[in-house]
Amino acid sequence: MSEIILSVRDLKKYFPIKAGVLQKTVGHVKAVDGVSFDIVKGETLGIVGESGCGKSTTGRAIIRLFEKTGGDVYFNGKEVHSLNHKELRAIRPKMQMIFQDPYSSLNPRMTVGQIVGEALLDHGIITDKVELRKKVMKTIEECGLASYHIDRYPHEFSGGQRQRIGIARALALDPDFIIADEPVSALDVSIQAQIINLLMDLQKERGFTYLFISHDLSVVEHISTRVGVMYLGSMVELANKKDMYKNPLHPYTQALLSAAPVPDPTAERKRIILTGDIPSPANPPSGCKFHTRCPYAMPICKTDIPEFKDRGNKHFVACHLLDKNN
Amino acid sequence: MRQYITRRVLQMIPILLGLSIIIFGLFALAPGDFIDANLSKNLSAEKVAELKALYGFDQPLHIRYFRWAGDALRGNLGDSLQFSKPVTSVINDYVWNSFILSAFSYLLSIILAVPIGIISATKQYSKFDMGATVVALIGISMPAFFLGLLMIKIFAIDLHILPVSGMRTAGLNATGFAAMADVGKHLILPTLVLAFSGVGSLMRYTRTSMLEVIKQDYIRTARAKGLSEKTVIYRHALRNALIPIVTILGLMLPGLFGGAMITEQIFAFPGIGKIALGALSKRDYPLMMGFNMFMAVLVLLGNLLSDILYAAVDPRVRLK
Amino acid sequence: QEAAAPEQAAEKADLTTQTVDIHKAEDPSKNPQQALDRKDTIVVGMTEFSGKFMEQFRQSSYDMYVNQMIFEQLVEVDDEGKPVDEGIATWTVENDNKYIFKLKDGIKFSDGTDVKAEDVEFSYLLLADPNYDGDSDMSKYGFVGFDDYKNGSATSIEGIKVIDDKTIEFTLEEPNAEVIYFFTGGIVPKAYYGANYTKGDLSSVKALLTKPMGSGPYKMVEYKEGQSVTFTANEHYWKGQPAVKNVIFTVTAKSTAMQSFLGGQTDIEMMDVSIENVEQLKAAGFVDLHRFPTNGYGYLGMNNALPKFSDKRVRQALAYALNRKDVVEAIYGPFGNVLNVPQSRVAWSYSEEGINEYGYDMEKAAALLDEAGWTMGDDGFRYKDGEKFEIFFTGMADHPVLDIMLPVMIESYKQLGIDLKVEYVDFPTLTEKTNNFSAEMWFMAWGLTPDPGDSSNVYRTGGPQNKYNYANPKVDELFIQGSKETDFEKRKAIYAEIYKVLNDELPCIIVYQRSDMWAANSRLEGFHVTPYKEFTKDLWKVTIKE
Amino acid sequence: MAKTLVEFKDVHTYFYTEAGTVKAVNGVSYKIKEGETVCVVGESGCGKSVTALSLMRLIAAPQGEIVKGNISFDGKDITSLSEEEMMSIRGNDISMIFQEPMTSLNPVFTVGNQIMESIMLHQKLDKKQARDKAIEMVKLVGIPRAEAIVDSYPHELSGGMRQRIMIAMALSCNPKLLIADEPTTALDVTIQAQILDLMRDIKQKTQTSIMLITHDLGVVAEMADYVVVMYAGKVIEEGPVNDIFKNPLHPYTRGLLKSKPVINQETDRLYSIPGQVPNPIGMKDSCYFHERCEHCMEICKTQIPTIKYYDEQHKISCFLYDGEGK
Amino acid sequence: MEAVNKKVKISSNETIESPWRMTYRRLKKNKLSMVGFVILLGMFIFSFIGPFLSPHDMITTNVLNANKPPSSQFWLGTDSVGRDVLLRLMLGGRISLLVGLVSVAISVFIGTLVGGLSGFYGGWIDNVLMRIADIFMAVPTMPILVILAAVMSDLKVLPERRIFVVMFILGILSWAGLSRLVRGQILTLREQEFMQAAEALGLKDSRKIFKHLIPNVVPTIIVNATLGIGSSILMESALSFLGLGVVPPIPSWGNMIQAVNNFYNFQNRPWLWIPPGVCIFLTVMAINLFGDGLRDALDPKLKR
Ligand SMILES: Nc1ncnc2c1ncn2[C@@H]1O[C@H](COP(=O)(O)OP(=O)(O)OP(=O)(O)O)[C@@H](O)[C@H]1O
Ligand SMILES: Nc1ncnc2c1ncn2[C@@H]1O[C@H](COP(=O)(O)OP(=O)(O)OP(=O)(O)O)[C@@H](O)[C@H]1O
Ligand SMILES: [Mg+2]
Ligand SMILES: [Mg+2]
Ligand code: NI
Repeated sequence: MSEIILSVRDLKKYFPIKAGVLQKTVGHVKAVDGVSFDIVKGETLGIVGESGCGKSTTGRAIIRLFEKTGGDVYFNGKEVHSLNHKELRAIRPKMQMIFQDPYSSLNPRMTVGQIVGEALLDHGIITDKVELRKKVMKTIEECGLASYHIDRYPHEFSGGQRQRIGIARALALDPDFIIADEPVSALDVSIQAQIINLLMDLQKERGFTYLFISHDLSVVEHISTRVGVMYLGSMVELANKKDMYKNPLHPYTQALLSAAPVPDPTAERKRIILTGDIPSPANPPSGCKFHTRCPYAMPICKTDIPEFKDRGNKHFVACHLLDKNN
Repeated sequence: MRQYITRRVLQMIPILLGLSIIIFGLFALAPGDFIDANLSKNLSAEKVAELKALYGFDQPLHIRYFRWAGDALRGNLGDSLQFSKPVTSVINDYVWNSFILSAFSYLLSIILAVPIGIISATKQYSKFDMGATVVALIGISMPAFFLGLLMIKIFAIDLHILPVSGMRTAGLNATGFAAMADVGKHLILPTLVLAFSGVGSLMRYTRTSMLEVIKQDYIRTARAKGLSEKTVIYRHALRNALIPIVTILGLMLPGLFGGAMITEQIFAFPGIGKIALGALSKRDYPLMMGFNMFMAVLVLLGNLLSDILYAAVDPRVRLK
Repeated sequence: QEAAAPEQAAEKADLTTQTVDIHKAEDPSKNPQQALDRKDTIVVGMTEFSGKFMEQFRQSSYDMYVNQMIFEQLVEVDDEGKPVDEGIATWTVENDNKYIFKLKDGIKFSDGTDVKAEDVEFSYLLLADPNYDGDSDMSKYGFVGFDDYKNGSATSIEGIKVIDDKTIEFTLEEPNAEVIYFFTGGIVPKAYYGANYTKGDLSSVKALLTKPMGSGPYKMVEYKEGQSVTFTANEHYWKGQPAVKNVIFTVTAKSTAMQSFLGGQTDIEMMDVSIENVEQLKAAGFVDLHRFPTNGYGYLGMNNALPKFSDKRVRQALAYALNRKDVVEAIYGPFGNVLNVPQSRVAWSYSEEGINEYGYDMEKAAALLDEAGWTMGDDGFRYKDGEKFEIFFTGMADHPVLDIMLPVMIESYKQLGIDLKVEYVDFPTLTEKTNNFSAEMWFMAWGLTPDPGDSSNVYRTGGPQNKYNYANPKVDELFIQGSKETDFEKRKAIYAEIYKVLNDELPCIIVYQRSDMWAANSRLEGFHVTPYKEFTKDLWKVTIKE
Repeated sequence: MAKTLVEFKDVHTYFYTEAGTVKAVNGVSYKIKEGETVCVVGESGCGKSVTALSLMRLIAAPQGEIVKGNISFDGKDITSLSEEEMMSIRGNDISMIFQEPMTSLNPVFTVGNQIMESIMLHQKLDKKQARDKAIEMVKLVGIPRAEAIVDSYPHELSGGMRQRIMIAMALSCNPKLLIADEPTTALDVTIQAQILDLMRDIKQKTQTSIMLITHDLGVVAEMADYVVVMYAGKVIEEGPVNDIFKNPLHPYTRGLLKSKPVINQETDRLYSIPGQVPNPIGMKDSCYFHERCEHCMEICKTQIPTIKYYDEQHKISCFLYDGEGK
Repeated sequence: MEAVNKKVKISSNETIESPWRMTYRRLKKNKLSMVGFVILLGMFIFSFIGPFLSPHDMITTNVLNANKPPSSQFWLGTDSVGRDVLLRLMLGGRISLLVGLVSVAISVFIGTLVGGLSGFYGGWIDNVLMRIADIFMAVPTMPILVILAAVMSDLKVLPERRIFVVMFILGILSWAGLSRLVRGQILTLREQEFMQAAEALGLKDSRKIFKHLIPNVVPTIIVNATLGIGSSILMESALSFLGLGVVPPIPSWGNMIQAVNNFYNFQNRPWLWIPPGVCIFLTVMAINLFGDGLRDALDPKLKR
């Protein structure tokens, strides 16, 4: 069996909801509510799911930008949340994140060169100024920017260009593991292809491991080895890419796949339309969280939480429908 | 939040205690005492010793401190040596005059400084900005006594429209509204003098922080909504620029009660600033202690207030 | 307009022959309307009040003016500072140590009650209270039974005896020439102040500090802290109803006092004497100026115990090298005088007999230093035993005299070969430095009372205010003699002798006596002030001209 | 034939930076007709957003400036309107969904507040009504617990939620023209489908024109009536959606279409257009695409091609088709 | 593969510009800041070189020549003991300029540091540092200065050096306000996403504070410093009544402008106070112009 680089066990992250003048906590947003998965070295786990279902939060909790509410995150065998300041700093370069929002994640007062290069400098990986500049130029060019961009400030770039700065920042460190939070959604398809190719090439060359969060199902399909589907803070389906796309088992996954737009104006579309109220993560529905919108909901779905279990061939699904059948 | 406030208020107790020790120590270390400061040729050595014993200056420092602290805890700040009156009543006699003066001038400087700062920022390097900057800098580089005299010369002496000094017209037996108007007339010049130097700095801070904010994307969004420029600036931008302004306002709180020494002096205004200064130069320990502890409480409260306001102004600020 | 040169600005009045120089307003028609509008009120400008409105407790001179409006005393002094019986009593002395006071008739407190001997006793008992913390030092006169009262359980002082409602006797253990001035303290009503008073607890008395009551020409109506004191005529005043019903003492700012006076906001104010001020006031046309020598002098103190100052030739050299005349001229113009003895030139005890003037003379100064062994080095400074002549001068900042005198001193002393280094501290620090003799040279001023004996504290060996470390048995002896001699002529001779010695030995360099000046609006008639008699004394006689 | 709502005529928008003048929009002309959806696609950084901002007259002064050309909206020339007149157009006649949802929302106001603001301004509703309308809008864009969300601050929302808030804001005032700058990049496909439906609905109901800037060719295929392809500040190809997808002419457009991964179509490696966008500062007279073009000819290196009709509706700017079109 | 294998070319003659140089270059382009810089430079030359060109000297007094209006001999008139006002103005500049810069530099340094640490770390560190700031704010400065004066007097510190000690101490005492300003802004800055990105990079805290946060607060710091220099020049003179200002014969602008305190001088001898007033104003103005220029030079969004 291949080496597990990241192991997430029952991860939980709740945000308090504050109200009133005195900001009393009146409840919690259960942004991530018990997510578990493993990532094997060299693979790409794609994560898709409804917007707001906790994908970014999961990513941030993994690299400990948020303190977890519960559960464990093991990176190379070490529990990330119990590391001290120094140990944490030491593993940071090995574990990088590409942020979803390309603008607010760039310091407006730093040039591209500084943004991309400073971590190298700071971790003492490259200390020579000229060397550093070369490395930064190389990296930004790899990410589809031009070397003359190096002395510009973020606000001078278009959205897609900014995203590439963020990617370059993460890649510059040569990390083992990268959480890519919608890294290509702001890019045009050509650059998108370029970045995806780059990510995949690097993976091949250097054995990178990715946690790839995206809404674009086709991109996820292309890049991932396995794909997980999240719904309202939980993982509802996790399977091999092929299994997932050919044979989606969870009703939500099926709806998702059917909704993917096709770049053909004449194509026929048969979408599964989800009806019903969209539930709130502050007050998630009992039982199966999806039952409020599920076309196949049964009485049991309202009461019992379906088990997230292997339905053969490492295809994990949490759905009572499958329990019935088995 | 409530917890935070409670904790901060509780923290004030040891801080005030520590401060009282520091301040007491400072006053005790300051050379000379009340008797030296009121040097009189008539005092024989024995009489001096007797007086020092009466005031307790002959006691060791810690005894003196505990005596003071013990009384203070019971709400008794002692008697001012200079006025032979309870410290609390001396402070009470003067502090409200200062408060009225400061309150008006702060109000005036805020009313002036914030909009001027904003306009300066939105029209950076325009004539208005340049003009406002020059005026602000004049306010900063001009000593208060100079400005005071200038105002007196113009308005009181040459134009004869305002009184030279004091707080009330001597011999005017006015009551009610007329008395208030009289006080008001006396307040105009000192208020202007105080406000003038305050406007400068507040305006500069407002301008800078506005300059930062108006280039943000959300200001563009606000404009895209078709909001009037006024709404964009005064609602969307100002709110984001408030953090430094709130800090300054918090820092201003003690000044509200602390009096303005020089201005009070020039206008013979019966404020606490003059008294506090006199207390130091006369080494009136109980009064100094009382006044400075009062100020210390205000400093702490002012800063607490601005900390609380941060959270109200910017929801991203997390206080812990 | 330009500041006129001193010579043209004012003619120099000789204040040794005349106590007060009065300059009458030249054009009263210039009187500002604001002043003319006040028909029954006089407004006096003052600097500040501490609110200790009882002579027993007062510290500042501004409080004193208030007190003098309200309280009266047994003994008054004349223009020369000699005691006279213009107060509320007449007195006789028995055996040089028993003073018998008889209260005059018809003297009433402002509440209409008579002033009685027991009020006088009470007024003095307060000073002997064990917890009394005012300035007055009663112990030094040796009243019989004083100690038993102050530190013992006696309920009265044996030496202070009420004979009847009008008569009171004070007995001393031995004759004391100074005690007569002790009877110039204010008399307070016992019924009012003593109502809740028990010996040892002055709080009930102090609580009335801002609500004083006495027998003076005016009574207090209102005291506004930091702002004003308002008086109204005391209808029971024994010398007659005051002519002007209301008097207000109002606080003015030092820098703008002139302006409020010229604007007519105040009628009377003490003005700093300077060429500019006099000129401005004269030019205003409606101002009467009353100028007289200040009761006090400014001096340069030296710690005589320091090796460099222990030689009197050095001290003399320092005096010769300082052009006091020019300095005083520069500061006060014609309104100040170089002074050589520690007494006011108008005081009865003033004497210039055998006095060395120490006129500006650099050669003499240099010669004296040479004589004293301070020889000129190559660097332009003097040395003795390898030590450079360096003086640390301690002063207070923003002092009008120092602002002018110091630059001159620095320059002259440098010429003489002395490096004068100046440091500034605040007043209490300076007193503490002099108290523990850590100051080398400093500048201060002393106030004077009509009694020449109070200089003893300053110049006798170990005197409480002798910060010069000056010791001369002869001076000590003369001071003792002076305090016992009750004959004024003989006393004067004793002090003349003291002054001569001090002038020769120069424990400190006395620099100047300046002038005080009261400006009064010319619409006031009968304003009168002399060095020893405050304007308040005769304010009740003042009338307002139509 | 529908009336023309917006017409860009030879618009040039430049930014003056230290490094030189960035000709972000360099002679753009096209039309948007009433009730029509025009999709603008193109390489990231090619000036799509700046074109839109020029239309809104929101180019950041003083560095940015519309230097040439005019833009007519509803018969008025935008470039010569007074600031007051612009104010009544913005948010009311034209509303815009900005690309960066995080930085485009004011961090110190609740999102509800920000939505209500324009409702109150343009629809003259009172506070209560505006709030109800805001909640309705938030529900409409598919955010659960709308009542609570309107009281949250932007930083408390996920990327997709912020984006939907922006959409809600823009849609709340029934504009004549909706500019949507990559409105769905942060959204999952189900929500995206929902939003696209919403936009279509609005368009049908109120004859709103839509200027949709996007990278997602799937979205283009679904939404567009007409497509404008931009490259390096210029329009290089435009035409009805079917023409563009079925018969892309410009090598760049072809490359774009090739780059897009499609679900269930395995490819080893995504196609990406080789090379870099040229430095927009000091560009030479040439076809800006020539360095990356497979069909580059001599003329491409020395002359700037002009845009010409290829057939009735399809316009193209490429020397390859010189003589072919009419 | 194209993108990956593309050769990185750095032309050999490309110079690497440090941020400092860049700022400097931008500053140079900003006319106003250059005006400020030139004025400031002029002030320094005036104060430090000017006195050597004066025919007068600082020590010689001439009471007969006192308070003379400007003439060909005394260009700016004479003071109350007949010294040349112009010379005193030049010499006064030495003290005032140094004093202003020294105390402000110290307080800005400490204030920024404390504010940065406090705002960045938050939690108990913030609490402790801010409580210390509270204490520094609440402790009255005057008695400290009085004590200082006495101690220096006892130690016989050379009088002309004392003012620097005082300004040093004042700098140490007056950082608290700035630290609160800095912290206040950092409190919001640190919640922004780019700080999370910095955290994800595992940057050193010092880098996060000084490279990421502080640059975003620089404008406020500049304003604070500008205001501080003006007020400490004036403060120096206000201190004199505590015995802490300059001592004779050394002049300072703050001290000279005190002449105006006398109404007669104010009305009739403008040559005593207008020159120092103008000097203080010009200095503050210059520093402010320079500060504004610096602010703009550091602002990436405002370059044109
Ligand atoms: N404020 C500015 N200062 C300088 N250059 C700018 C500025 N804003 C945009 N640019 C430049 O203008 C060009 C066009 O930017 P624009 O934002 O329109 O791109 P875009 O087509 O929207 O790209 P994306 O799809 O990535 O958002 C880019 O090269 C960008 O670097
Ligand atoms: N700082 C915060 N405070 C309160 N709630 C938060 C905070 N950050 C995120 N949330 C909530 O947590 C939930 C999950 O957010 P998250 O950003 O992980 O979503 P996501 O899956 O990344 O969505 P998207 O695809 O739209 O980016 C949302 O309901 C959001 O409102
Ligand atoms: Mg997200
Ligand atoms: Mg864009
Ligand atoms: Ni005369």
